[in-house]
Order: sequence, then C-alpha cells, then structure tokens
Amino acid sequence: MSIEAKEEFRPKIVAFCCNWCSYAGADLAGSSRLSYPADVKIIRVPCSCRVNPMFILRAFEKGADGVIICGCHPGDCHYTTGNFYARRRMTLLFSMLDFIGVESGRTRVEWVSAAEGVKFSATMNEFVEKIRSLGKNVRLEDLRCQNV
Amino acid sequence: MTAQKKQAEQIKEISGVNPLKCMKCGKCSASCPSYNEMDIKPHQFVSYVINEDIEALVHSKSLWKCLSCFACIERCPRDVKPGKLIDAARQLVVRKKGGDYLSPDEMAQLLDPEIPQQLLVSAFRRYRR
Amino acid sequence: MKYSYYPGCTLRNKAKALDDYARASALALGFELEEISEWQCCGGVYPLGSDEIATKLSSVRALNAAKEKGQDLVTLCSACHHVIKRVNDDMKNVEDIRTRANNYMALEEPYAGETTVLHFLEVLRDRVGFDRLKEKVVHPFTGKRIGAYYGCLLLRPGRILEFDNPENPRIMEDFIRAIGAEPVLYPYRNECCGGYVSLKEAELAKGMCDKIHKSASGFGADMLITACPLCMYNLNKSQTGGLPVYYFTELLARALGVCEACGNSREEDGEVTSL
Amino acid sequence: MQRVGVFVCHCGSNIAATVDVKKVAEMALMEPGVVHAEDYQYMCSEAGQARIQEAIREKQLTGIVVCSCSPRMHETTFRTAAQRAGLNPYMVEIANIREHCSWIHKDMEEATKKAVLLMRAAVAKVNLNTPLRPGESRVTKRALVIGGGIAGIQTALDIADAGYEVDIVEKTPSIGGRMSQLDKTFPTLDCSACILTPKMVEANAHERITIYTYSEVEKVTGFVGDFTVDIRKKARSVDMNKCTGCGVCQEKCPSKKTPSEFNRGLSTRSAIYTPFAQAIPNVPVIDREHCIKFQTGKCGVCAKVCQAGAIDYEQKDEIITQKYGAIVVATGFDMIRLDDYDEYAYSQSKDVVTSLELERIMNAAGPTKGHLERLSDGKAPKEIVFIQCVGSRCADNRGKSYCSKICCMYTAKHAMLIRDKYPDVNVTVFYIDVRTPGKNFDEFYRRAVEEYGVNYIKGQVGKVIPQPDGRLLVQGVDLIDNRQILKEADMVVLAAAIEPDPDVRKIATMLTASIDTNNFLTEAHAKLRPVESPTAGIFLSGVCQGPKDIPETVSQAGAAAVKAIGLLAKDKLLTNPCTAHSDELLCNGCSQCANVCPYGAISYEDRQVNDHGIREVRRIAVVNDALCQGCGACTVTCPSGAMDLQGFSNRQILAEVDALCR
Repeated sequence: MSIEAKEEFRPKIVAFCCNWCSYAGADLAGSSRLSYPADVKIIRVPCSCRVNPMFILRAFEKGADGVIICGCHPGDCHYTTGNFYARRRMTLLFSMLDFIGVESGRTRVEWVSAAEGVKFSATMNEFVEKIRSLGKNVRLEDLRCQNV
Repeated sequence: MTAQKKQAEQIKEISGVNPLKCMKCGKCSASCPSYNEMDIKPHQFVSYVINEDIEALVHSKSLWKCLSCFACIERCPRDVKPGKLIDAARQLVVRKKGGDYLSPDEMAQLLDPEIPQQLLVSAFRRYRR
Repeated sequence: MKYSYYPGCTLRNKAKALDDYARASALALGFELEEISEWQCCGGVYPLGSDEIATKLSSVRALNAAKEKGQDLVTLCSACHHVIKRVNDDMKNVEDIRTRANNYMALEEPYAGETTVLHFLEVLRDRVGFDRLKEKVVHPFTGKRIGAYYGCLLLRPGRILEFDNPENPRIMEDFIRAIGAEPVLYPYRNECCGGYVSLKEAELAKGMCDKIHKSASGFGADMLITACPLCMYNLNKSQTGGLPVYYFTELLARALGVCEACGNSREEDGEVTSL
Repeated sequence: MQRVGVFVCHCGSNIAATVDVKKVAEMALMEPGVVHAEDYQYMCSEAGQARIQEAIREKQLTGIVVCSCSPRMHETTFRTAAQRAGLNPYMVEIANIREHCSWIHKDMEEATKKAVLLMRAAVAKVNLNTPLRPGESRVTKRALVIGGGIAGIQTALDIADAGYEVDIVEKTPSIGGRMSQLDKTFPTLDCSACILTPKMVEANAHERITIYTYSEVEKVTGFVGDFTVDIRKKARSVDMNKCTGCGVCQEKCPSKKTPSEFNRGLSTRSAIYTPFAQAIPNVPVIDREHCIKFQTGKCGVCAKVCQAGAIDYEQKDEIITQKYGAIVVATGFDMIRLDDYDEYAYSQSKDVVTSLELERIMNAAGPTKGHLERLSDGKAPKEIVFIQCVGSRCADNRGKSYCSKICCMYTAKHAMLIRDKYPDVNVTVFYIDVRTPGKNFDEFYRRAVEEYGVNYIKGQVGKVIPQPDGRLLVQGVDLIDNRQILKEADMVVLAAAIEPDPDVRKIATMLTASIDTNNFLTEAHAKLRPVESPTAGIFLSGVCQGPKDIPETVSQAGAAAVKAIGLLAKDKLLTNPCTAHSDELLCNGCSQCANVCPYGAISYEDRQVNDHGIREVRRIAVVNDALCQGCGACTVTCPSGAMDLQGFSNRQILAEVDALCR
C-alpha cells in the first residue's frame, strides 16, 4: 500500500429498481429526504425479472464496484411472479460471479416496497458501506483485448 | 462538549437506549413498584437524559430504589427501556472513585444470618464498582 | 439423559436444600444433573450496561463448558437463570459483545451462543413433561392450595428469556397441578419482591412482599412456592401474618417420595409433611 | 442519428439549490446526438412545456430528455406535451434528478456530478428509443366491490347510480360490516343501525347491484378494463330463492352453543343463523362445522320445520366467473388480538373488554340487551376505566406503529353515553394524547369532560390487577400530578388497535396491488391519488387503505367510486406499448418464454422467414400485444436473445449501464 494520503474511494454502484415497488420506494426516500451516498445510481426497469444477467456482467465489465437489484417483496410482485424469477436467476449468477472473483458482497438482491423509503435508504447506505469496505473491484475484462 | 452533554452521551452509550423514541405515555411509571420511593420518576429519567440534566440524575435517590425488576422494560411500548437508563446513570456514579453506594464498613450491621449469598453479590454488583 | 448443571453460589450455601431436592428429584425422573467443573458465580444481576464484558465472562465460561460437553445447561436459581440466559442471548445476537468476550476468553473455538439454557422448570415442562411427572408422583399434595411466586427474573424480559408469558405465566401452575395440588392464580405473582434492595432498603422490600402475601392469601392460597433464594429470603422477612414459602423443588421431592434421599434437609423439614 | 433536446428543470429551488442545473445543461451539449439543451425554472409549467414544444419544432428534435422529478410524477405531462408538438410520446425520457439526487444529497458538487451521470444515461437511452404506438383494449362496463361494509356499500351505490353494473362480494353471511356492530356513532350520536340499514336495503334493492354474501374472491386474471374474476359462493345450505326469512329454523336449531361472531363471542348463536336481525340478505346459513346434521348425520330439525322447503343439505360451493372493468377493494378492519397484552388482564377477567365488545354490550340487540353490566356477575358497574392506545403507536413488536385514529373519539362517545344513561357511574379515561382533528370532534370530547364529568387522566396504565372480590385494581400514572394511581374499577375497557382484515394480503396478492408493512394497501400517490392502487383499475375504499372513521370512509368510498366510474365511462383504453416482441431470425421456438409468461400472452406459429436468403418455415414465438403487460420475464429467459422489450430493450438498458459506469 502506498504511503501517500489515499484519495477517498468512491465506488460506482448500479441499482436496478423495479418500477412498481423499489423505484417508488426510492422516490419516497427522496421525498422524505432520507439520504444515501451519491455513489448509487438507479436504472428503472419494469420488473426485477427484466434484469438480464448480461446487464450485471456489463456493469462489472465497465468498472462498477457493486450491483444491487431491488424488487417487490415476494408475493407482492406487480406481475405476480417476476421477483421469483429474478431471485432464482440472481442466485445462480452471483455464485458464478463469486467463483470468477467478484465477491458475493458486491452483488445483492433486496426487496423494497413502495412504502419503504426508510428501508431503501438504509439498504443503500449499508450496501455502499459494504462496497467501500471491499474496495475497488477487479475489472472484468476480455483478456484477448489486453496488450500483453 | 459540556460535561453534562458528555455524561448524557455516556448514559445513552452505556444503556444503548435512544431516549428520543419516548412518546411520554408514562407506562413505565405506571408499572414501577418503587414509584413512590423515587424522587425522579422513571418516565422523567428519559426527559432528564434528553435535556442533558445529568447532575440531577446522578444525585437522585431513585438510582438506589430501582429494583431492576424489568417491568418498565417489558411493558414500554416504544422500546425505550427506562430501567436501562437508570442503570446507566447508576454506572456513571459507581464507576467513579468514591461513588459506591455500599461500603464494606456498613456491611456488618446490615448482615443477618439468613441472608443468601445472592443478595450480597447482587448488591455489590449494583451498588459498587 | 444428562444435563450440564450450574448450581450457583447460593445453592452451595444458604439454599442447599433447593439444590439437594432438585438433584434427587431429577434422578427419580430419569435425568441427571452433571455439575460443570470450576463454575464461578454469575454475579447475581445481569449487567445492563451494553459496554460491560468482564462481568459476563463467568456466564460465558459456564456456557462454553456445557457446549464442550455437548449438553444443555440447566439452572435452578432464578437469578442464575436470568443472567446466563441473557448473556447467552448476547453471545448469540450481539456481535460486539461476542467479539470482545471471545477476545478475552481466547477459546480454541469461539463461543457464539450454541448452548441451550434451560431452567429446571423448563426441563420438567419441555423434556420430562408434566403428564409424565404426574405419573411419578407418589405423595400428591391433594387439597393443598398453592400460589406460585415467579418474581421478575424468571420472566422478564420475555422476548429474551422465552420462559413463559411474562404477564400471565402458567408453568408453575401446571407444575402445581402435576404434583396434585390446586394452583391459586393471583395477580402479584409476577411482581418484584424487592430483590437486592432489601439489603439497604429493607422497608421497601417488605412493603412489596406484604402485597404479594396479601394478594395470594386473598385468593385463597395456603402457601407459596418459589425458585429463587432471594425471593425466599424477602418473602420470609415480611412474613408477619403471611404465608409459608417453599422451594418448588422441595415439594417436588416430597411428591416424588425422594426426600429422604436428600440427606441434607432444612430444620423445619417436618413442616410440609405435616401441612 | 437522433436529434436530442435536453431540458433541465430547476423545480424552483428543489433541484437548483443542490444541483448546478446550468452545468448539467452545458454538459448535455457534449453528449452524442444532443443538439439542444436548456434549463428552466419549472419545466412542468405551461411556459416550460411551451419551451419544450418550441424546441421540438424549431430544432426538429427526434427525442427529448427532461431532467426533473420522478417519471412517476410527470412522465405523462412531458409525453403529452411532446405529442402535441408532433413528437412520438415514447421518444421522451426522464432523468430523475430530484427524488434520486437533489433531495437526498447535500453537497452541490457531488449532486451535480450525479445529475450529469443520470442525464447521460437518459440521453444514451433516448438515442436508442423508437417511436411506439399504443394499442387499444375494451372496457367491461361492470365493477366488482370486495367487501360489503359501509365502504363497499357506498362505493357500490355510487357506481350503480351512475349507471353501471356492480357486484359486491362479502365473505360473511350479511353485508353491513363493522358499522353494523356499532351502537351509536360519533360525533352526533346517531344510532348506527338507523343510518346503516337504509343503505343496506338500498343496495339490496338496486337494480344494478348484485350482492354475493358468504362468498369470496378466488382468482383474478386480466388487467385494467378487462379483469376476469372467479367468485366462490360458499354453500349456504339454504336456498336463497325459497327462504322467506321467517326465522323458525334458527329458533328450533338444537345446536346453540357457537360463539356469535357478531357479538364478538359474548353470546352464542345457533348453527343455522343470520348474524343479526337486519341482515341482508335475510337468509340464514348453516355453519357446517357446528351443525349436528353435518357432524353426525342425525338431526335435520331445520329441514323439518322449514315451511318453504328451503333447507338444502346437498348444496355445494359454486364458482361464478365474471368479467369486470374495475375492482374496488373495501375489505375493512378488525381489532388486534390482545393475547400479548396480559398486563391488562384481558384473558384473566371477563370484566376487561375491548371497545368493540363494549359496543355490543351497550347495544339493545347485544348480549346484555343493552344493559350496562359486568359480564362476570351481571352486576351494574359503578366505576369504569378506559385505557387508550392499547397496541397503537408501538415501537416494540407487540403492537402497531400507527395511531388507530378512531379510538379517542369512540372512547369519548362511550364515556358520554355511559354518563348520560347511568349518571351514578364514574368514568375514568387514561390517555396519552387526545386526538380530535375532525369537524366538531374536539367540541365533542370537551363536552365529555365539561358536561358529562368524565375524568380524563394523562398517563398510561401499567397493570390491571384482578382482586379477590372480583373488582379490578387499575395501577396507572397521572403524569400531570406526577403520582401513581391505584384505582378500583368494576369494568375496564381497552381501546385496542385496529388492523386491516387479515384476508387483505391474499386479495392484494391476487390483484397484484401493493401493500405496506402494516398490511394497509398502498395508494398510487399518498397525496394526489389516495384512492387508487398503483395497479391500474384497482381502487381503494375505507380502512383497507389506512385507519379512518365513518365520515371519512364514506367520502373515500365516494371518491373511489368516481375513479371507477371514470374508467368505466371509457369505451376503450390505450394499452401500454412497451410490450415484448421476438426477432423471428433469432427465435428457435423453444417455448421457454411461454413458460414464464404470467399472462399467457405468448403463442407459437409456423412462419415463413427469410434468413439471409434462406427461406424456410420456422416455429416462432408471437406476443399478443393486448395481453402482454411488459414485465420482461421472457426477455431474460430467452436463450437465443430473440425476445426483447420495447421501451426497455437490451440495448437501451446496456446503454444506460455504460453511461453510468463511464
């Protein structure tokens, strides 16, 4: 580790939020002025089941340090079952990511309802804290593109 | 930070209680079996801590009247647990040198042959450092 | 069935009877209390301060000893039960306390609340079963009206001790029924006896115990039973016109007919049988 | 290449105070495709919208990004504005720089940086947008109201009066709900039955209202304008068409030990029963669990005594399938169970009752025929204590976090009625706060104190101690006088918290309507759309949305009706064009997408395709736009990547990811 004063690590975090619950929960966190770090940027998707593993891989490839997927609580999905699909897909994806060196702490699925502004903010604060403690992510890169 | 503020912070830290959660319903005082013996009542403890009036708390005789029976802790609808605040204030006193409420010298006259060890141990724990 | 057993300071001394009767009854009921070696006093009161670690270590040692033997830990005195169960909860659920206590202890394997702590009454209820206990009773207390005195330490805080409903407990009443007597429900059975303040504020404790006696006898109780030596002391102190107080284990041993096996018994040993 | 315009809103100081809006606009001009960028005080204002429209026309914009509040707030506003200027409304993207940025960050530099990123993501997305055209779907001109309490009845009446068919589904044998259990109502002390019964009769007689009592909603499919609902009509064992409601069967029924639900278990009823005298319909049901005939096969008294021959032991549950355009939820509430509040001796003494039980005791049709008496010994009480906030406003895990809202007023009502009818009875109320925000509410409470001499004590009760003589010792505190109080009472009344009917969770799941942690249904907007669920076509009436009293419930019921009428009045609805579609060159017809589609919107057809010159017939997935709701489950499942979602395409979302991680 270098001995010079390190610049504060500001992680890049992408949050996929479903339109019906979590995006609304994030809106509620906003209108209730419940702050969380600016490192979190939200992408709106219709449902957590719209999140393609490809999106998450792309985020890590482009230098993201953490990715969180937020959906409605189990049983409360606007499309009835979408969040169950998301949960199953992400369980697989995350274990694979862990295997290739993206620690499991960098990925998360969280259920946040439209009424849970407090939970949204708390979750984001906690997630950012976690990512900060993990430090910068190894960037997923296509080795064939590197200059050897 | 003033001394009082510092002590208030200490009480909050030792007790792990957030006094701001109190809604002033008084259920603690309604439940307290020692209520009539106390100069500062259980529900008042909460506002004393909020107002950082710790000087009054540490001199209060309530510290030595609380039975740690947990009735207030069990029934508090706001999870404030006044009993823990009282114990924290007591800790503040006994942890200071000379703050003990019980001295070995007075033991002799307090003892009777029936007293269970448990009583002495408990009293020493609560009253002394 | 063998259980690790934590008697505590008073049961080695002033409340030896509480202990003797329990051990004899346990054998009669088919389980054994194996005293853990080199136990230390639990401290009598649970340290409420969230920053206190050292005062919790004796409980952690006892808990860990039971864990190493792969046994559940049984307590008898209400205070020990209270302290050890709460410390166990801390070790299980409070990360800060767990880390710091383990740092002190430097065990081979850190302790994280793995041991199950049971009060002797819980063993009777959940492991032996009051129905089976009832079958083993040879001298039932038929016709006796007994008030259970719980006090605070067995019950509160209910969410941590998970002993019984803290505002309307039933376990001792069920016990009383099992030994053939009639339980008397009275509202002061979970009110404090005054606890340790009786040392310096004897009058305060006496007033509280008077209320308890009055309430119990008002509802028609002939006697009280308790699991706590301190409650016993306080209740006896204010016995002016009050009810006789017994350890529940004493009645248990008598009901099971194993009293003689105890060897050590109280001076007023004859009293209960003559009741 | 698109020609994109970026519009940055100040939202007064809401955004501009923390985000350097000029900087955001400036940075936007450096983004690919952006040919115009400006900032303005209020983009949503007339003038703001005019600026957008002007820019679209003048700069021939093909897409716009508005950096403003949440799209849930003003997406429609800006889409409509763009459309009026000739732009396809789906060429509009919103960057949420208020709720997700300015309102939660304090540091201007940091917030500006984030706002720029959010703007870039929106620009990246809009660059890939394509014009979309919504389809149309028809509206079934019929409404379903779930719950037959005052909320459901009022909503049904209002919708029916506007000319639409309405069905009410009520799970108990009669409509009327909680209000039918009340004796008097605050703040005017009307008799509850006297004002409710006419409404029940009106609903029953209305030519456009059909009431299904003893029935439950079993299955809901479809979407706004076109729901299909299965209703289970539980077997009543009594023929509704033959029964004359004479009541002889109930009189003669030998099984009379069942606790009466209507009287909160304070009295018993027969196994064949109508819950109360004014029940609608006035046709009894057989409670098969307690019926001797059903349990042992031997009895049949009711069939013997029924002159009309209406008893039918063979009757079976019936499923009714009906189409609806709108659904109103009016499932109401119940009181919480008091098992966890044994310090108040509720389970130890019969003389400790809940307020709803007192309501029944005070009612002439109740267990004591309206005489105020102790349930333990039938004696007239002389001293009554009321305890407020039992399980309301709690932060522990025993109670509810919210204020139940109605207790302060009904307690004042009870206290007043008791003092009025029994002037020798002393009434004490232990309260934490008295909350009376309503028309004539505080005056009502003050009358209880000033005219009726009700003793209000500020402070909670710690314990209710039953005494050997049967009286109750109430140990409370007076926080004003700073003293502990020991008060002997003959009766104690607990103002238990109210909670949504436990079945609401099941119903919300069927309707895919959102629900909060307390099981109250969530409204589309807390302030501006309080009677609509975020799920289109679902409306909220009464306490299922949050605690409220009767006047409030009735006004909300009317509001829900108006919203439902507004929907039913339309012949057609525009459908969401953000639907899935499959690329016929990539699809291999594997059927995986159809397996995950919750709407059955995907089917397969053999189609002639031209794959780079090779013509062949392939099995290809086809999405029915009218059924597809655009969740995107299929897009992720598709192994060949043929399935994509319009408006949220893979390329669009990847572009957003790229922009945010840049």
